[in-house]
Amino acid sequence: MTGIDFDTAHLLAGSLVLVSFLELYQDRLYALLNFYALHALVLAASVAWQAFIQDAPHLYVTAAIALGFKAIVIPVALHRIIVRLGIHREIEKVVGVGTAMLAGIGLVALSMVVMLRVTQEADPLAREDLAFALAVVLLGLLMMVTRRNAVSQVVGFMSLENGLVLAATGAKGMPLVVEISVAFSILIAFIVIGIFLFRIRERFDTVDVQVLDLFRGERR
Amino acid sequence: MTFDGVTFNASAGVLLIPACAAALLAVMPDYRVTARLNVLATTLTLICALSLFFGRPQPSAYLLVDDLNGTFIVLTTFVGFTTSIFSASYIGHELEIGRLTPPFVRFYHAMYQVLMFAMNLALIANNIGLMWVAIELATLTTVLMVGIYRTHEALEAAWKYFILGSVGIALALFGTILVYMAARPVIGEGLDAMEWTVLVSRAAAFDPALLDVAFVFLLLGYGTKVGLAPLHAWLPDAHAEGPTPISAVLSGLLLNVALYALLRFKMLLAVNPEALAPGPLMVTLGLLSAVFAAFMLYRRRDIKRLFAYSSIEHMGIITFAFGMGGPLANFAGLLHMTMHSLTKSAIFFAVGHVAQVKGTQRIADMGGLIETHPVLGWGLILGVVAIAGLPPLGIFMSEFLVVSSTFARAPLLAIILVFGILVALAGLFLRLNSIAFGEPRGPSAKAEASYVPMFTHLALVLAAGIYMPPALVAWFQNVAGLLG
Amino acid sequence: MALIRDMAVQGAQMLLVLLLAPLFTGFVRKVKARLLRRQGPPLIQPYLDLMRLMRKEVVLAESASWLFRIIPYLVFAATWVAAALVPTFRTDLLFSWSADLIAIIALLGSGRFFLALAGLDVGTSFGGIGSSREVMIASLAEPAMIMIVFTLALIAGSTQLSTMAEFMASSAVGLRVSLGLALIALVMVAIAENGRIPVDNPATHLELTMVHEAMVLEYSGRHLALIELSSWLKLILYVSVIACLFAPWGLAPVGAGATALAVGVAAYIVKLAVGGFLLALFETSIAKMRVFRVPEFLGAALMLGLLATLLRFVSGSF
Amino acid sequence: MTLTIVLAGAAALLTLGLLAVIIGRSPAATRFIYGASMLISAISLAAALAHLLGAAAPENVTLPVGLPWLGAHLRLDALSAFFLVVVDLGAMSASLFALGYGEHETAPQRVLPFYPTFLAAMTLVVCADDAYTFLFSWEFMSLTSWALVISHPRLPENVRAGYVYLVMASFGTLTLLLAFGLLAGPDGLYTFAQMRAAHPSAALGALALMLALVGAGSKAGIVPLHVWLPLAHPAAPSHVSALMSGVMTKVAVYGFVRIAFDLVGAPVWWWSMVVLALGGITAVMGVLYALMQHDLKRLLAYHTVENIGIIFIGLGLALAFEAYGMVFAAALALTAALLHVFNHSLFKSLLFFGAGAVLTATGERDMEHLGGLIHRMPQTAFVFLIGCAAISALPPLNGFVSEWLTFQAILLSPELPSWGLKFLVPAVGALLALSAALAAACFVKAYGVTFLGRPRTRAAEGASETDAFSLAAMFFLAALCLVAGILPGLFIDALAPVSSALIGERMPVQIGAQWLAIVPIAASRSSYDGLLVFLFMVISGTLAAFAIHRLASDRLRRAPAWDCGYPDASPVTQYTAMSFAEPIRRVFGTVVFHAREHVDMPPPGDTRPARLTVELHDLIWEALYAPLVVGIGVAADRFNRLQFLTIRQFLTLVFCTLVILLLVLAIWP
Repeated sequence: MTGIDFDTAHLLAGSLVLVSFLELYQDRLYALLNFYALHALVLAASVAWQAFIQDAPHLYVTAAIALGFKAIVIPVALHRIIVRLGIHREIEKVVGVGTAMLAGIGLVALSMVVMLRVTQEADPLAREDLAFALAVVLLGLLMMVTRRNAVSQVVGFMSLENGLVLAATGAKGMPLVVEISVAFSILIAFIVIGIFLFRIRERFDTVDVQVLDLFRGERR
Repeated sequence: MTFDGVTFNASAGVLLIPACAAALLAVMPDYRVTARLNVLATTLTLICALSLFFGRPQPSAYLLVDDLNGTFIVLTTFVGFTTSIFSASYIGHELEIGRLTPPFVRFYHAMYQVLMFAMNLALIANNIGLMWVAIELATLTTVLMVGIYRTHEALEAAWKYFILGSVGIALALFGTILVYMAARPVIGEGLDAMEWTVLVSRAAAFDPALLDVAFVFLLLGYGTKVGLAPLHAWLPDAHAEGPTPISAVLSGLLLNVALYALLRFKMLLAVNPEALAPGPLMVTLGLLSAVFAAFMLYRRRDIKRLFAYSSIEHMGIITFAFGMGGPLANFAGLLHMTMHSLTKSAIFFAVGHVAQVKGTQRIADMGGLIETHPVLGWGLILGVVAIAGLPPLGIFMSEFLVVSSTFARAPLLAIILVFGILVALAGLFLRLNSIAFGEPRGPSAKAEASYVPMFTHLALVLAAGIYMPPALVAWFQNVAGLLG
Repeated sequence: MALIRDMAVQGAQMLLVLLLAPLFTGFVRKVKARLLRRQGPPLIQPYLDLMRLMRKEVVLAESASWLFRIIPYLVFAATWVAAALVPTFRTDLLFSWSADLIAIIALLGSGRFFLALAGLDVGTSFGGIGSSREVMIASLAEPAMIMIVFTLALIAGSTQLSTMAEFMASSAVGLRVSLGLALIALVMVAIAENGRIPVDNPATHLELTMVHEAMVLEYSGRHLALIELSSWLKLILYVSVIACLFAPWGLAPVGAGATALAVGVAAYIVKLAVGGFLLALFETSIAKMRVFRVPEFLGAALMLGLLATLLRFVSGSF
Repeated sequence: MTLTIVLAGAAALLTLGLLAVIIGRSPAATRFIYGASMLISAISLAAALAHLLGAAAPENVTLPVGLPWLGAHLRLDALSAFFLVVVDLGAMSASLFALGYGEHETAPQRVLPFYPTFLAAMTLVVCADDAYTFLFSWEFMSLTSWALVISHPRLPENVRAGYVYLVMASFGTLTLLLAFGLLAGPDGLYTFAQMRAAHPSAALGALALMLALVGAGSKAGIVPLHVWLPLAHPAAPSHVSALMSGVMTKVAVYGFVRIAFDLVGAPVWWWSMVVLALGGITAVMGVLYALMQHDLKRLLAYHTVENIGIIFIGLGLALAFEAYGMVFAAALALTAALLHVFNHSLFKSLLFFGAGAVLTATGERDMEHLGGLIHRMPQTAFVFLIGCAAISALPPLNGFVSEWLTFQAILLSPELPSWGLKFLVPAVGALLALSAALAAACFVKAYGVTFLGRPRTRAAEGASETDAFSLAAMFFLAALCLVAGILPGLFIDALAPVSSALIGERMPVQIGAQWLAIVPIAASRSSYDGLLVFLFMVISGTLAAFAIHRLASDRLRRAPAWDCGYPDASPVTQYTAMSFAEPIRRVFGTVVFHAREHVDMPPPGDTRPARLTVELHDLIWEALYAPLVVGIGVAADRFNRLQFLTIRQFLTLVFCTLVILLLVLAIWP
């Protein structure tokens, strides 16, 4: 594991966390989608680089799926959904940007402490990847928690899945089964979300989760 | 029929039959035929599962049948079989009153078989990744089934179930990856670093700190699927809004499958002496859910949501039992899992009939069930008596073992648990009074569905409460030893 | 030979008590009249009353049941058996071991129980007033009596009345605070149980005050005679209990000859006279209490009894 | 051998219950079920009596059911044989009574299946020899009696009574479960033999005893935990309330005696103080509550609480004496308590049967609507009178014997060295005496207002005598009360094996001592001969009657009762249950029940009637249970808000849990 390989992998994983932060910052839907595409792009690059370092050909497949699906197809589809739903101008943040950022930093610090302290023996690259992956997962969760709009929640969830893909690739030699399953989940997630969004749209002519909440069971 | 030939088919059969049945059902138009086919498929799966009892196949790279999942496979297929009989008449009635259109019924039956496939796969998967995929598939099918009625609440419940389920599953995947990370330096890369048989044999050498972190993620991930307290939000609404057979399968089986996954990982950690995570974590979450759900029973207005919270409470008690550990408590936990799934599905069968007979699920609009429908009324009472943990039925034995073995070691915990059980019993019977007794309220149509599944379950639980077959006891005790 | 003599003594005791009861009441009425500077009815007036009542016809209320007609015999039997077991002139009577002091109190209790039922049987409000007040008084008097019995039993080491009397007669008893308390409590309970002045006026039929009379308002003729006789018997029983416990001098021992028995009877009659005089004196010197002051009166008796028992429990010397 | 008969009987009863589910609706079912249960309990009674009187060695049986690796251990020793006699005697008489009473049952199919199972459950509780079988049959007994209490679910108060009963019963069972958990230890030595061998430490034994006192006490009806009893017992059909009051509370006493005297080992002196104090308070509070009632069956149920208090006083004394090694006194106190168990099961069942007969004859339970029943139901009135006399502890009958023995035990207690007991025992003695006197008052009221006087309503007027079976059951029990009162020596000697088994010592042999008199400790101290007292009363009574018959005139005339000259005194002028208890309420009620009376007197000239309203508070319910219910309600409301959160808030919950756990992992060493 020469220095350069480690540094690049380190750089890519770090930039993935940085993009997650940027996503957290956005409050416009369009900008959010663009940053999500960037997020998927960086992920694809990182996976590809991992494939190159570990010379594990199957990782290239994952990188391709990540690039093709997540970076291109899903943002475009979501883009079209937003246009049809006509919600592109809405601003919907629950928590102020400042607090979200502070929370994000806290989470990253927490994941660093937890992961690095725990994985002493494992090789440095895997440790780094896991730490960054946990950070991305926590940031994804934070994004889901601080958003009202169903689409942004889904984007938060997908960036969380990206963190998982990063973790999976970081674990050297994890059999192909994992890659398929991760991809498998993206596919299902996307289809289901699509169906949901349309049906939700049909039913309540808005996709704001808060309106949805009014119809919780037993409320009336 | 050579043994090895048959047995290999049996474990494969348990998977193949539901898979191809699902495919077949997706295309069959007529409701009459699909309902019968559904029952036929579950019967065949049950037969395969029973044949597993007699000859266990060698664990392969992807499939494994041992003491722990042997019994749960049979339980899952049996409850699946009885629920399919119940759902045949239930869905038929839903079709008549127009709550479901034929295409949706076709979708329902297909999804039902996919769910069976997913659960069976999760139970006998030898590879932790494969198990994760199976549970993820089971969650997605139930999400679609919950949303099948397309009412506002159903969609909201499905959407909530999807979001929380996916977050839970994501955490579980992260936990699985961490377990793989811990296994890799000891076992090396590739498939066998994710196989239960190999993992359990070599777990003593894993890094305990990493295993603890992994268990935290696994507990939160699969704990969401089990419905433990802070992560339970999806369960009541999913039960209340989905069709009743699905609530029965959800409460009876899916919670067990998720808890089974947790047990597998707890067995893993039990082998590693330094790993301490499972005990205190599971005890706190278990107690929290038992007491929290007990209090939630009082203000419930919807009958299915009431029994959903009762499921959360029982899952809390079971997790508490496994958290305490020791042969007695583990045996009690395993027994409680089996008894709870049988009783809760029987209760949901009864609730299904009640909802159809009274035309509503609001407890305020029903009353005097004993007078209008004596058999159904007494069936529901017997179910509630069983779920409250009163004697002749099986759950009393498990609660007896858990409370008495815990009180000697940790008196305060036992007192909190007893408080939870008592508050839950009071809440359950308070609601039962307004449903079963008093002046008959609300419409009372004639219930034409069969009561056979309900009473078979209650008869089994009654039998287990009095006499347990030695083979079953031996398995449970053996597994209780393994669980540490 | 000794058995026949004991049987004779027991029979004599029962007859003596029966005969002296009306005389004692006549004597008390005579002394009270004298103290009020009145002539008063002759001493044998109660005997005359009994004769008169025996001859008169019985007027039964329409709503009276068979129980109403049986109760006079039950009350008389209970009281007579109780009176027969209290040693008057000789201790250790033949059947004294068959019932101790607690049993005697319980016999009186059953007498009161049936009398209260008789009050309720006719279904008029007078019977109700009498029974409910009698029962309230009894609910405080009986525990006080039991406490007194505890004190005496703890001092004498037995609840048998004759053993207690012998112990009291012996020098071993000494002056004890608990005995004093027990005596005062016993006097208060005796007054309450027999319906004497401060608790209930035996001579009046005024609705607001009568307790014992209200219960027997409906009785007439031979039934009333029996009821009156049993209440007189009860009075003499209480006086002889106080006498045999707190003034045991002159009680003839077990195998005593005729002279000792005669001395015993004489002593008993003197004690009765003194007791009757003190009772009359006390009754003329005090006015009747309002009915709802009686619980405090009896509460005091109960507390005294409890204090005496407590002192006995705490240490042997009290 | 006898244990196999008893278990066969229990099995037969269970199958009878199942059979009743099928044939419940057919008319002949009632006669068949009750007849069969009577027969089975008679056989089982004979077996138990043979075992008790023969002082046979304990018999053990292990059945393969119950805990898989343990099996169900069942054992018949002296103690369980005695309580089995009480159970089967009560069951036999209740079934005999039900043969007649059952005919009036509107919904037999809801009572018949549970009645035999209830009897079987009680038999099993008494024979159980390991914690699981004991608690299994204990809670099964509560479950079947709960089903009987709600056999008429249309009435909301029955459903509420059933609910309160089941929750309290489960509380009791869980407390007992904790007690057994303590005795069994972490590795689960659940059989009683193992528990006896374990010899728990003093502190452990104390905690186990207190838990057993709370658990068994709540089922028996010890005061703070008695609230369910006066609700549940009246709601059940009369023969079942007789069983619940007369027999089930005794099974609860058996539970306590088994744990306190057998399993926990050598008692410590201060344990008895708790039992004595609770017993005394229960005795007085029970009878005071009973005095305030005007519903006949509630009055009898509250009165059960008083008698349970007396039994626990006896048990407390026995514990105190055993703690100081005064074995003879302990044997006396225990025998007194057990004799009172037997006596109470007799006369309480008799009284409940009487109340049942009145209920079927008039359809009324409220005493204010009864009266004058002695004319219309003479035999029931006679036998109810014997019951009232027995329960008020009047000499020739059995109530007096057990109370007299308890007093003798109290008189032995000055030798107890501990100061606490020196002050507590006299106070408890005073409470016992007070409760005995108040019991007499209570039953004068019950009998007088119900049977005597003039009928207050048309229903009371229209009453007619009850059927032969009920009368047979009542007369059988009344005869037993008289025999137990007259020949107590027989019954005390029958109890000897029980006290020698539990305490190692027995009361002196009664029969030969002094011509049928009973001698608690020594002839010199005190003795009581029921037979002689009874004979004396009979002789003096007949003597008086003979003299009167000979000397006095026998003329008799009927005339209207004297009511101050008012022409037609309507029945309303009679004393009612509330007015009869007014003096005692004025004495005790203001303190114990915050009793207040509000008189609304119309102004002169206004013709409307004056109204007197009496306001009674059940302080125990208001101080202990109402706040608990409100507390749970508030907690439920607060928790309920968690149901209506948005998805985002639920996600925050999951998120916070994850973060907290990660923090714990980060900080944890």
